[in-house]
Amino acid sequence: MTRQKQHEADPREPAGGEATHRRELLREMLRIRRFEERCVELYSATKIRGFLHLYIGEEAVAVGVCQALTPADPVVATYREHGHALARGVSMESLMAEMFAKVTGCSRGRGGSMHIFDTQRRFYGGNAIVGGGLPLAVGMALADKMRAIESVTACFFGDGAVAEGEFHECMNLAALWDLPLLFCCENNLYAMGTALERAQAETDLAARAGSYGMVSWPVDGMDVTAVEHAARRAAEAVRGGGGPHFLELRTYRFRAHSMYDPDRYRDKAEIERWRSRDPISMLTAQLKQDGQLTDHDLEVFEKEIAAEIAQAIDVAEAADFEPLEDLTKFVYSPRQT
Amino acid sequence: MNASTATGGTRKTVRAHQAQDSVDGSAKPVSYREALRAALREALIKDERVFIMGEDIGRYGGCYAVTLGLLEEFGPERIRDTPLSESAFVGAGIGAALAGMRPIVEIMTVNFSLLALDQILNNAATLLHMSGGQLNVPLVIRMTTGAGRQVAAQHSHSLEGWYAHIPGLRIVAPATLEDARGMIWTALQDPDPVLIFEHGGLYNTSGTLSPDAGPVDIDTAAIRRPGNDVTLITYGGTLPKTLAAADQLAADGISAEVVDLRTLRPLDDATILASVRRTHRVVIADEGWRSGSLSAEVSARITEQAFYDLDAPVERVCTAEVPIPYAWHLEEAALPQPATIADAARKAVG
Amino acid sequence: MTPQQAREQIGFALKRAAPGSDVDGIDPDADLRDALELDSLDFLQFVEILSETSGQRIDEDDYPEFATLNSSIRFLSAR
Amino acid sequence: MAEFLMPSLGADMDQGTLLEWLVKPGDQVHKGDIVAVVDTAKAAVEVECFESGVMGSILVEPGRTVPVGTPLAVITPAGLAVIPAAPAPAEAVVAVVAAPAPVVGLPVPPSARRRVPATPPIRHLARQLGVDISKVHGTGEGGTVTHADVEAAAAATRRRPRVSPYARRLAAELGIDLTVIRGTGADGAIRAVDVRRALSEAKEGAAQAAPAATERPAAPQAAVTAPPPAEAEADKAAEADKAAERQAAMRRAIGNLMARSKREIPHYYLSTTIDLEPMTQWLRSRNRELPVPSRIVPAALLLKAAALAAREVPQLNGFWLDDHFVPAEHVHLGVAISLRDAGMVAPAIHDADTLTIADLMASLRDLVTRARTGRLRGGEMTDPTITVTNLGDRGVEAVFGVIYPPQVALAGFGKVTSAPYAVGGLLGVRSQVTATLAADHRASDGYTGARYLEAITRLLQKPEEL
Repeated sequence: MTRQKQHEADPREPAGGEATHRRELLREMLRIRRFEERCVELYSATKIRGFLHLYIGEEAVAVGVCQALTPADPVVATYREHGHALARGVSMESLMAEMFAKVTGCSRGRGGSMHIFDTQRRFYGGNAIVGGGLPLAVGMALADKMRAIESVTACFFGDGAVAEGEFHECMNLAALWDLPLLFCCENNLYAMGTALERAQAETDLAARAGSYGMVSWPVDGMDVTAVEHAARRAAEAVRGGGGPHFLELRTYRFRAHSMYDPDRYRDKAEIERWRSRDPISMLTAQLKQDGQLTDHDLEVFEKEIAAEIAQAIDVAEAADFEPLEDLTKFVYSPRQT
Repeated sequence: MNASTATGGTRKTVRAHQAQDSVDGSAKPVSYREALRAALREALIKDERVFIMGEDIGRYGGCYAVTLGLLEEFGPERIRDTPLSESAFVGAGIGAALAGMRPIVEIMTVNFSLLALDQILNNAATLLHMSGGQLNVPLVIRMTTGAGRQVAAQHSHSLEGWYAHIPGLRIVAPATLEDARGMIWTALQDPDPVLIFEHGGLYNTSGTLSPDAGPVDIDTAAIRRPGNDVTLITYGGTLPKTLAAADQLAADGISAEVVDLRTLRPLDDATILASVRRTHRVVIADEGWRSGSLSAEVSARITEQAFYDLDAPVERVCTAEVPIPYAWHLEEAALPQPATIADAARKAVG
Repeated sequence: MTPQQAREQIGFALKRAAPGSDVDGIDPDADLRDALELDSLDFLQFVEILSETSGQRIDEDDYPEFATLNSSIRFLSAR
Repeated sequence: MAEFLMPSLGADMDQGTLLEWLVKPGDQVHKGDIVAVVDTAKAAVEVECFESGVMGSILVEPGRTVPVGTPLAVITPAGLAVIPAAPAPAEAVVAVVAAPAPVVGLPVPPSARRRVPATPPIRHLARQLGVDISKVHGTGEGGTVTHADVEAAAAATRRRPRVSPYARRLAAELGIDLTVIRGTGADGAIRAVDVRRALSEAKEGAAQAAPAATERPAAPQAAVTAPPPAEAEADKAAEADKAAERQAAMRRAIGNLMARSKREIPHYYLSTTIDLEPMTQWLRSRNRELPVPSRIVPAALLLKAAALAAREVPQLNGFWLDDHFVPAEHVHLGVAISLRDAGMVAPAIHDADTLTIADLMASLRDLVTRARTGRLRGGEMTDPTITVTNLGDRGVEAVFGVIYPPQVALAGFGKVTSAPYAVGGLLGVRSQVTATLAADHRASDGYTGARYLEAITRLLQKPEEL
């Protein structure tokens, strides 16, 4: 049972006019897409090591939700976090350097792709334990509420996390304590190799969220405008003290779970069906149809993005590794003498 | 004197106030539990970022009555009863600390902390290092530990040795009234997570505590009883038993020195080794199971750094490697006791 | 720092700098170096441990303040 | 008389061919010794005897095949009176069959004894040294076991004395021979109390010896008897008594050395007063920026100057051996360290002239700590080439030391004091120290000694270059 809310005029429509804003959404999604595609090459060239989980196909979710957040709103994501990091303004250079394990990386080369952190942008990034970030988000929302700070803590997690006990504990705690928390469940239908219906008795996640007495909506995660719209309404309610909200963002990843995954558990037809609703191509088509985008615009975007990526790689290549003597630094804080 | 802001507190809690006030008055007898409560009150009063979360700490007054009366005095915003969701509320404590608060999370017993081990290890202990120094976690977690009250295997674990294995955490074990009164404030000033293990058997111990007792250091071990024939190393709930053992040994003319570790991570090697270098014989009493226990680590450090001072092998008295039984006579046999500690000392002195 | 804590830390540092010597028994106004037979190396170690435990900087110019136990306690607790 | 019978070496064996005797009449044999090689249907097997005693006459010559149980030779069991000369006739032997007939059917493991290529004398040696030759790895050509192999195996098996690390250190400190001590610990382990008892018993032994102190080195040689059970209840006084004994032993060891030095070495003494103002100022400013652990004490600079000067004046850096001076290539600076209640030692800082001040300071601190906790290494005790005593800390202004034989010089530094001083016609208060030299007139004369003190004075004017 999903409670549909009528669409009221949203007082805080994005400034700068409709067209410019929609082009900006497209550019942001394209920027994430090209960054991830370049990561695939870098990984096969062994420049990027370890685990790498790509966001290709789900760009609309990160870009759409982040439109509703202020720079001061804390964001907690998961190991599939490049899209969220870029959408929240973490510099491409520090992201690339981190995956090159360089000391100029946002986590000094210690976290890698799965552990991106940037306190300047209140991006409490990556957590490689499924559902591990949810309690942190609860705590941050609690802290802001206790200090009467009007913020929204956005917590991104996948459908896999819904199976973790921690998820249920956090949903209940957030609802019980009426915390300013926006749960963003990126339901891409697969927890690594396990399809949702093979993991959950009830697959309507938005309905399940309602059972905690929490406002929850399903959202088409492939339509960036729909995502933005839902995120803005939810964030506004949360910021206004309306308690936690839950968005079930129905989306799909076009590539395997990670670089190691032969992706045998999904049939090609399903992947094609979802590819036909690629958030970038859909928005491009609409913009062209509405005469708000020219091929030239696209060329400019592609050139700028390619240059930004190339620059990020050069900087990462040239950067230094963290000196060995720092190995034990930051295990504990320096003693205040 | 605190203006009691009891809001609908029952008579029981009001009376509890009087008892606890003695801590601020003259040096009347005080219990370990009351010393802890005084420390919590002091922290809540002196730093508004401090708040306490845990199961039944508010209205119920705490499973071991440590937080009795705090809800009435500080209100539900800062004394927060939580649902039985250890992973969530411990993780929430970490999140709130990341956001600048100074939470004190009470996990009812170490036995239930296993449900929050992932948050404690993969988040609390790791975030500062993994984030390249960006994310400090100034969190204090208190939990009751240890056996000896016939609550059987699932409620009688002593796992502080596990936690002392984890870099990024500081682990302390207050065994005396001064430490119960003084460690919490020092722990709260630490920018890194501090876990405080309170042995269940200590809550009812009492004695005099000087009125101006305040914060104590959490970096060094302490010599509770000087001696020169054998060094008895222990911590937490086993300290009273070890002191009793030292009395028995004194009757046999063996002068035993009792070292209270106080901090289990980092270990205060200097104090331990200085004592061993004086007595040349060591017994370590540890309520953990022998294999891979904290006593194994202490023993390894002694043989590594004071080998040429050892006149006998290091003796260890640990809990029998069995799930703690309910029957009193079995539980007593399983746990380290003054007699077994004294025997080990006699064996070392030879 | 309270005098009590100062006394505790100074006693601890003295015991570690001069193991085996009777630290508790010395006259608090006697010259520490003579009473405990501390040579310059022992005294340096005493200062080293004390500055570590007390977290306070102790310069060479402060050394005269540590002539006796009482003067040391006065100096440490005054800071 | 006992007979050595053809053994059953397998359930399916009823006879065996004697290939080789490994022993001859008159040889000592022990239970479990390999005495012969027998060929069964399957393999050549070394056969052990089950009796200890002396080999009697051989009854079956190599090459003969005899049924299981046939007497092969006669053994005179140990302990029985051996009838001299005439070997007992075979018949008389039959009556006394000591060796139990092997129980047929009891399987003797076929590979009971690996056939080890070794000549009989080597096997015999192995037996004498209690070495199980089958377990010895032969290093000879073709894997044969050599004499050396057996010797090595014997040495390895000699039970390593069980001594606690503290007892082993104490014995080394007090110069007590561990092999003469009987341990009272678990399984006879030697512990500190045993070493101390050996010391006190040796002291009593020394007291009864002739009053004239002989040249015998301090280490007592007297064997130690087992402690009477009453000893176990030694009270607190015994503990204090032990400490006194240790001091007495140390005192005596130092005393002997000093007496010998004064007796043999014609000492001459020189002294000079050195202006330390430059050094003091440099040190104060340097220490102000350093954290406490890396601060430098004045002694470190004095030691470095003494070491560099020793390199400049090699005649004082070496040993007087068999009536001539042997110069040392290195400058291993002996540093006199007082062990509080237990006398003093003068271990060496190796190559002190090459160390930076910081390194010298670090090794000085390490040396003092280890000296006081008794963990000095052998080399540090034996090879100082020149020694410095620095009684400055004790408030003595000048010290004229006694040379540690076989060295030929000892430098001394007194207390660093501030005194009125005239430099370039100006009167001021400056810090200064009295440096002294005691030197062996056989190896050098006053002129050389003076050059040494002059070198130290000059070096200390430029502390930053030390």
